[in-house]
Amino acid sequence: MALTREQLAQRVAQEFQDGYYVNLGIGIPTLAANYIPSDMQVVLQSENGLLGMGPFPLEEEIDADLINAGKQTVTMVEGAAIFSSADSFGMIRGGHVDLTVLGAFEVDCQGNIASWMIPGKLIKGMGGAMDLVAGADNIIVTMTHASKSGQSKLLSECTLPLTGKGCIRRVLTDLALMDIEDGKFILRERAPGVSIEEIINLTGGKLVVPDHVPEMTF
Amino acid sequence: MALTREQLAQRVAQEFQDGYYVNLGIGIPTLAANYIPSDMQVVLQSENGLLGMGPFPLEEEIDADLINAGKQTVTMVEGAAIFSSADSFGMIRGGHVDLTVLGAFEVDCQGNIASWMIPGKLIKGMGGAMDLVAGADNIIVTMTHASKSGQSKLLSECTLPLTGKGCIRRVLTDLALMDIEDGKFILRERAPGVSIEEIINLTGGKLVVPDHVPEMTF
Amino acid sequence: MSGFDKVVTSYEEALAGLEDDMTIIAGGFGLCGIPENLIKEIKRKGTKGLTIASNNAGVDGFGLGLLLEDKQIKKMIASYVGENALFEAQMMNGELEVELTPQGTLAEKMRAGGAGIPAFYTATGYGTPVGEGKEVREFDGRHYILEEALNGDFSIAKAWKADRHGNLMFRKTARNFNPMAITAGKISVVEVEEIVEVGQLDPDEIHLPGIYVNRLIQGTFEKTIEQRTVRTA
Amino acid sequence: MSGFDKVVTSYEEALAGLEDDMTIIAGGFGLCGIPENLIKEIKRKGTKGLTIASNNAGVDGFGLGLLLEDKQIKKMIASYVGENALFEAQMMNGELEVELTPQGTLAEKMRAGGAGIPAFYTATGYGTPVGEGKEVREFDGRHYILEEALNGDFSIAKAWKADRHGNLMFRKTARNFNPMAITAGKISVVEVEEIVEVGQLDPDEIHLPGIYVNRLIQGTFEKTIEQRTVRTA
Repeated sequence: MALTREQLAQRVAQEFQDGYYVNLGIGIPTLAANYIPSDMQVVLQSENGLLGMGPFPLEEEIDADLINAGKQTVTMVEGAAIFSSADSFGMIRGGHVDLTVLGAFEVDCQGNIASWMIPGKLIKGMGGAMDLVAGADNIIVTMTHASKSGQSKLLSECTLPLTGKGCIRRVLTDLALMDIEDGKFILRERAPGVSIEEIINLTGGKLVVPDHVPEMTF
Repeated sequence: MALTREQLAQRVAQEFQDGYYVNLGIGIPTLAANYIPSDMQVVLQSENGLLGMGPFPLEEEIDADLINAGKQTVTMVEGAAIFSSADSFGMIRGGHVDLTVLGAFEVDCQGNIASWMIPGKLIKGMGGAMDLVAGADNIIVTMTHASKSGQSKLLSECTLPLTGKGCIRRVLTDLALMDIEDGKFILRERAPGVSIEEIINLTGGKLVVPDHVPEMTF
Repeated sequence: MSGFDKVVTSYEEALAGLEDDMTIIAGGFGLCGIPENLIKEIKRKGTKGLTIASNNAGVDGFGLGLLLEDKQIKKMIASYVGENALFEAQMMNGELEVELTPQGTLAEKMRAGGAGIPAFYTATGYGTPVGEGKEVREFDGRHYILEEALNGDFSIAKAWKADRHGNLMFRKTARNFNPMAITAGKISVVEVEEIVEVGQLDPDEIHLPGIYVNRLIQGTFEKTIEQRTVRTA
Repeated sequence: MSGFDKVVTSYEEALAGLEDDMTIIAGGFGLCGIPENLIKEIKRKGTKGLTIASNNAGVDGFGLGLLLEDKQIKKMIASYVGENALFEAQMMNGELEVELTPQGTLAEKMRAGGAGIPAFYTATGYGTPVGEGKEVREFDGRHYILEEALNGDFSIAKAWKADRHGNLMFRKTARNFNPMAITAGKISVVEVEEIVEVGQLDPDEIHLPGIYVNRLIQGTFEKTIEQRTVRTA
C-alpha cells in the first residue's frame, strides 16, 4: 500500500535527531512536526525569519505579526529567535540548518530537482525553495512516486525547469525511500506491502536494488 | 600663521550641517566634535559599531564595553544605536554617512590618499580607513600642509602606498582649504595671515589660485 | 535642532517626490509587515510605471494588489506572486513584467544595495532558469552565479516602534524584508505603530539605526491575515 | 532532551578538538568584547601554527598578545596590529605572517563565510596594495575588487548574555565582530557573562540565534581597558 500523507510525515520524522534545526516546506513536510519523537527536541526554522516555530495558535493567540513561510498564523516556542530575511537566508545558505524537507514535481538521478514551475500553467515563483536546496547539505524531498496517470516523477532527467542542480541525495515517496548516488537511485526502503517490481516499474531513472530492501516501519 | 590643532578642528566643524551623521577619525578630526555649533545637531558614527557617540565618560561612568574606534572609553548620547562591525561598514560602504573626516600622510591632485603605511617604518594596518574613503561621498582630509622639514604633503602623485584612489575632493591643512577637481588642487581659503605665495611654495601638486581667496574666519 | 527629526504628519508628505517610472523597494512578507498605508497613498497619488521589488505582490484588494487595479506597476521583482487573480491576468497578457528572484537572493540583493556591495556570488539558482545569462564561477569546486545589488529611488517599509530619529524596532515576523528594504532606497519612508521620544529605546535593542530612515510616519494598520490557521485547546 | 543545551563547564571542554595548524576566527575589537578566557585556554593548551582572523592582535600580555609569547600564531589576518612590541618583532623577523585586511572588508568576509556567500565585490582597497592580485571589475562606472569569504575550523567569541540554547545578546560596543565571527567557524565557542534559562530572552531582542553556537561557557572577565579616557564634570 502506498503511504498516506500521515505515514509520509511519520517517515520523515524518523530522520530527525535530537538537537536538529529543521526547515519543513509547505504540505507534507510541515506535518512531520506532529511526529517528533517525545524523547527528542527539534527546532523548526521558518525562512521568513523565525527559529523556534510552535504549533498553530489558539483562536485567542492569533497574531498577524507572527506567521510562517506559508503565511499561516503560528506561535513561538520557548527559546525562539526572530531575525530578518537576509539573516534567515544567510543561515540557510551558510549551511547552518541540519535538515531541510520539501516537496517537488520531479527529481532525477543526477540529484536535480524541479519544484516551482510548470511552463504555461503554474508560474507563482520559487519563493525560498532555490535557496533552501542550494544551502542545505541534508535534504529530503517528499512527493508521490508517480503522477495520477502513472507517470514517474523519478526521472533520468528532469523535464521541468530546475529548482536546483545536483543537490538532492534522498527522496521519500509514497512507495519508497531512495538515496541518490553516482547518477543512480538506490532503493533503501519500501512502503509496507509495496513490491520491488512496482517500484521498478514506476521509476524512470536508473534504479539500483540492493539485495535486501526492508519495509518501512512506523 | 599656520592653524593650531584647535583651529583645524574649528574649521572642520564649519562643514557640519544640522542633521549630519559624521564619522571623525582619530586625532584632529575627533577634536571637531568640541566645536559643533550650538544651534545644530550632529550625530557621530564610530565604526566599531556605534551611532550617537557622546563625550568621554566621567570617571564613574567608565565602561569597558563602550569604546570608540580609537579604543578610547566613551559614552552614548540619547538616541544612540549599537550594531555589529558588518552592519557598521555596510552603513559606511553604502554611503549613508554624510561626512567623513580623517587624517593623512599625503594627498595628491588626482584625489588619491595615503594614510596608513610607511614602508619599513610604520606597518600597523589600515583599520577602517580604506573602507571609509571608499564609502563616503563627502570626505575632508585634515593634515599639515608640509612635513617639518618643509616637504609638501600635497603632491602631484602620492609616494606612499595608497589608502584610496581618486576619492578625496577636499583637504584642510594648517595653511589652506582646497578642493580637488580635474587633477588640480583649487585653493578655496587660506589660514589667517598666511600668504598665497607660501601656500604655492609648499604645494607639490598642480594648484589653481582663484582671484579671490578669502581668509578663514573662526 | 530638528535635523534628525524624521517625523512627517501626512502620507502625502511621506511620499512627496515619488514620480512615474521610479523604482521602489518594499518591505513585508505576504501581508505581514507591509507598509499598507504607504501603498494606499501610492494608489491615491496614481503614480504609474513603477518597478517594485517586494517578496510578494499582495492579494486582490490589499497590499500591492491595490496598485494592480489601475495598472500602476510596470515591473515586479519578487520571489512568489500570483496569490491574486489580477496579477496573474496582467502577467499573462504581458501588461506586467515579472522578474522572479529567489527569496534569499532577493533579501541579499537588497542588503547589498544598502551596504555598498555591488554584486555577490551565490549557489542559489545555479543551473536553473534564474542562472541563465549570469556569470558562473567556481569556488572550492562548487558553482555559483553572480547576482547584482538592488537599489531604489524610494523604499517603503513598516516597523513597530520608532523614536523621532528613526531608530527602529520590528515586531516578530513582521521584521522580514523591512530592514534591508529600508537601507536600499535613496529616500526611505517608514510607517510605524508608535513613535516615542528620543532616548526611550535601548541602544542595544534597536534593530535598524535611524541613519537609514528619511521619513517616518505613524499609522494605523488593518494587518489583514492571509492564512488564519488555529488549533483547538 | 539535551540536544540544544550548548553549555559546557570547562574551558578544556570548550576548546576540545582544537589542533595545531587550524584556523580560528575571533571576535572582539581592540580589547573590547574579546574571548579573553578562551584565548588563555589556547595558551594553556599550547596549540601551535594557528592562523587567526581578528580585527586586532591584543596587547603585550593580554588578549591574542598572549599567544605570541610562545609563538603559537603562524599567521594573523587583521586590520590593525602592532599595539604590542612582540607582535612587531615577530612580524619584522618573519616569524609571523600578517595579512592586513581593511576593517569593513574583514567584517564582511566573516559574514560572507557564515552566510554561504563565497565572494563579493567591494570598492574598499581598489587601487591600493590590498587590491593587488585581486580581480577588478566595473559596476556602474566604478571600480571594485573581488574579496573572498573567510571561514575557520573554530570561532571564538564573547557575548553578554545567553540562554542555554545559545541565543545571544551582546552589550554595547562589545558586539563588534563577535556575531559574524561566530557564524564563520565550523565549531563556534562562545563565552558569556551570564547564562539564563531558555524562554527568558525576548525573541525580538536576540542578537544572534543559537543555531550558530556549538559550545557555550560562562566566564569571568577582566575587561582590560586599552585607552582609559575621561572628562571631568
